Amino acid sequence: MDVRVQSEPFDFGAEAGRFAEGHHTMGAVVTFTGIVRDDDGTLDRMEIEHYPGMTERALEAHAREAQERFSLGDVLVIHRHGALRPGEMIMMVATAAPHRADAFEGAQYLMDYLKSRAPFWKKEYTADGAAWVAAKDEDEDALGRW
Amino acid sequence: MDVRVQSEPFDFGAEAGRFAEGHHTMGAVVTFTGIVRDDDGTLDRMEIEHYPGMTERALEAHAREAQERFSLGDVLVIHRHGALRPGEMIMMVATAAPHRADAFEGAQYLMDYLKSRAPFWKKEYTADGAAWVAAKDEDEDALGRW
Amino acid sequence: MQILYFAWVRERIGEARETVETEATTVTELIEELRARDPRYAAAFADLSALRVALDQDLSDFDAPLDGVREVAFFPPMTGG
Amino acid sequence: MQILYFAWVRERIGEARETVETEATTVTELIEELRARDPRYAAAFADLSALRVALDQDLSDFDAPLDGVREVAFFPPMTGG
Repeated sequence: MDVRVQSEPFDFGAEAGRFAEGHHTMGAVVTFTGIVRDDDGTLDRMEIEHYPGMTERALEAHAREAQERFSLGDVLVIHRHGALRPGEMIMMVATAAPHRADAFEGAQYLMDYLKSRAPFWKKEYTADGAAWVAAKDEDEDALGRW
Repeated sequence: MDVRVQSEPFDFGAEAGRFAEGHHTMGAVVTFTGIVRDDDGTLDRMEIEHYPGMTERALEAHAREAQERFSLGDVLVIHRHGALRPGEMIMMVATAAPHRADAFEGAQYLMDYLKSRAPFWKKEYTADGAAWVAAKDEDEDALGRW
Repeated sequence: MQILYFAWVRERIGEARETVETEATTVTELIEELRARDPRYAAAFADLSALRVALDQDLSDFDAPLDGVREVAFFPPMTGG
Repeated sequence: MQILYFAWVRERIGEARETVETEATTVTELIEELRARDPRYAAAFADLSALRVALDQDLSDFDAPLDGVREVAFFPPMTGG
């Protein structure tokens, strides 16, 4: 299990490749990557605030829960904070499991918890000014599945 | 959309990294990788037979269906045939979508169809001999979701 | 008409493909013809629930007509991924 | 007791953290004390349904006791991922 909270960019391809290497009893690896969207080309940057200490604890707790619940052989979580430009990768999770259903569900569970229960807050800066991103009801609702 | 059927190994990290690069309207990328398992250390190799022509058509049809159904911005499918050793990567899919639910579901849909509807057959070679891998009821059942 | 066999169907029949002249109008009729030909075919087609068929590279049913079909393939349930 | 503020709660109050001496026994009582102190706090705590609280870095309820708690954090619903 590997959980990292950092302001620096990470190399998704290298992380994913390393995570998927060397498994002999895990038949399935799933990765998820979140990217800063800029649908209408007006976003200058996103700034992600976090709660140092609690963030790491929350991510580690969620990763441990996912690992036990879905019998994951390995889990990786990387989440950035600070300023990110459109197209930059915000975060990634990766899960390894013997079979695909657990690998997929483990990654989805991690994402659903991370969206609504890990202490990060996003602020978007456009030419029109800055605004905090509001939490979505659908993200809160997604937790009902688990 | 990119669909490849090949006997050569592929570089999962490089493919995943390239696939996730340069998106400005897709906020979510999901990858799945299938790996040759060898739970008890007795597997020498797996040989994957396929139906040249039909395999490519089936994978392309499934990729197109997934793309439309889940509004995917991009889809990648790579599937190997021939001899593979334990720990080697058999195949990968990758999906890009504006939001995570579609990226996850698109990848799961592709995997469920690929497991039971793409013309591949696996034979396992152990010290005890060779045996065709039987299709699993749960893989057929998984299609009921869609 | 080209007939293709894959996986253990291919192994039981002993060939990957062959060309046959047939008057069969459906897949089921074609299977009856093949079964009558040789015990290898009878063994391969003993349990149709364990078989799948593709007509011109599209998955099909056993009662599908062979009208205009150039390539028939028989194989066990697929195990990709 | 350390109190931390994040995101727009931090912006409304104008500080990221402060140390307070309080007799409050629950989070709700602490909020009442803060609200009475200054309009900035009243603005930040105007709508509790838009707020979340963590006690010693664990998400908690507003009626949770403050017994032994060293760090209280107030923030809007989280938007990670």
